[in-house]
Amino acid sequence: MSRMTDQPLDMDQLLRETENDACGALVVFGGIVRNHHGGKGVTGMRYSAYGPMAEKVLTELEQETLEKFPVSECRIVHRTGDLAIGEASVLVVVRAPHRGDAFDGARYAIDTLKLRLPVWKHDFYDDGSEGFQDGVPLETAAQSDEGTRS
Amino acid sequence: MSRMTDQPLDMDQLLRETENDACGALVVFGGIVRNHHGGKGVTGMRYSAYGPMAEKVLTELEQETLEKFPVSECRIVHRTGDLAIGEASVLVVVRAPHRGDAFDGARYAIDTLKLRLPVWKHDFYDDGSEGFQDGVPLETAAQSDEGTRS
Amino acid sequence: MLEVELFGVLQQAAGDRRLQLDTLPDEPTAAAVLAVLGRDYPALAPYLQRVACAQGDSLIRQDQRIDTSRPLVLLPPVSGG
Amino acid sequence: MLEVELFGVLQQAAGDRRLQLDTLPDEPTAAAVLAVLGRDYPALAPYLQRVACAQGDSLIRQDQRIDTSRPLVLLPPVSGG
Repeated sequence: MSRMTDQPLDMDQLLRETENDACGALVVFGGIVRNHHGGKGVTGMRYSAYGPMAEKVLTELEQETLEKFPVSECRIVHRTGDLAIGEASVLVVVRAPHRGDAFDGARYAIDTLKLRLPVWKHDFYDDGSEGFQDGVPLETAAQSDEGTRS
Repeated sequence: MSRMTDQPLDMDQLLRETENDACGALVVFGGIVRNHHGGKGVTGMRYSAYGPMAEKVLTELEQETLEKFPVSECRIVHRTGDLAIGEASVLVVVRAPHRGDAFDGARYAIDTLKLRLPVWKHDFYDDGSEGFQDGVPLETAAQSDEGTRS
Repeated sequence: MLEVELFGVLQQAAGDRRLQLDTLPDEPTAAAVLAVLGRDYPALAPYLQRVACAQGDSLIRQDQRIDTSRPLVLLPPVSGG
Repeated sequence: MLEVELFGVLQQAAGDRRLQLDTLPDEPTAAAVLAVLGRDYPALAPYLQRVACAQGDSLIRQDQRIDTSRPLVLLPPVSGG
């Protein structure tokens, strides 16, 4: 599975791809389209992405998670296109010998994804209105703590 | 699915049973039989349980997680019997409106399970030896902080 | 008479899942039963310090009187998950 | 001439996914392009303060000279996950 896809995310496939006999802990995070945002009812969402950079950001974030935490496997996939309530927009799968590390790695991966991945949510509300969610400005290398990211 | 079972754990079923349109975050923890313990190679494990109390402990722990954290769904299942490397011994599924809460709830559930659930691991090693893992003494109500647990 | 159920390493130590205690103090506490067990089953003695006691689906305190009509369940340190 | 690609709320504001800038300073920086854009497309102006710039698969700093043979990509605040 490529990391950015307009197809439904397949958790079973990610679990198979990350099988590792040395790992006693598995943590999966799923971002799910929910039926409310900012006090309004949501009927669906559209995710758009800047593809070439998004794929690279996820690849680098998997690698960075493997380097920063004692985890053995990290895979991240993100959906684009029109999603219904209850569908997964993102899946993070982390495996590690020990559970604390698996939790820490998965949390780091999703928290950092939200700062770096060039993806935009467009909400459709039950009152007929719609709009892009406001988000987090991307940091360029010159502004961030580390100079190697761009 | 009853919470203690000698059948393979079914993550898809747990995900279906916990579907909740108000929840934007899903966290799954899986405990997986790994191929090493204490520096020795492991070829398989046997989990035994004190059934009547184990079922009750999991039911109460799900409820307690729902009460202590702003999470909407919490389901825990634990396997017994002979497990092969790579099989899941425990699954925790937590859903919440927000991801930090889902992570916190899942971590609390598995950390607390390890203190309270009357289950014992028996390792089979690749040198032909075997034995019960040492564990954590169960606290009775009189010894613990809260008087309501037993 | 009291039936005692053993779990985990206690089964291994005793070579059995169940024991019967025929001679007990009147209205015994859990602690009193553990004392008798440690004396009659020396192989169990090293483990009894870290054992929890249960009847039915609930833990009981060691200073609690037990219901001798039901098994006393001995739970060594747990290692689930 | 420079092609500019827009994403997210910028598409909505401009009513298009791509723009062409015909008149640019020599060897422009990303910041210089944003200044031209803000002048020529007032609807975009409110968003340019919080925009990040990219070419290909990499972010670029605003004081960096851009390659005018490739599109300049404007990325508003992100909301993935």
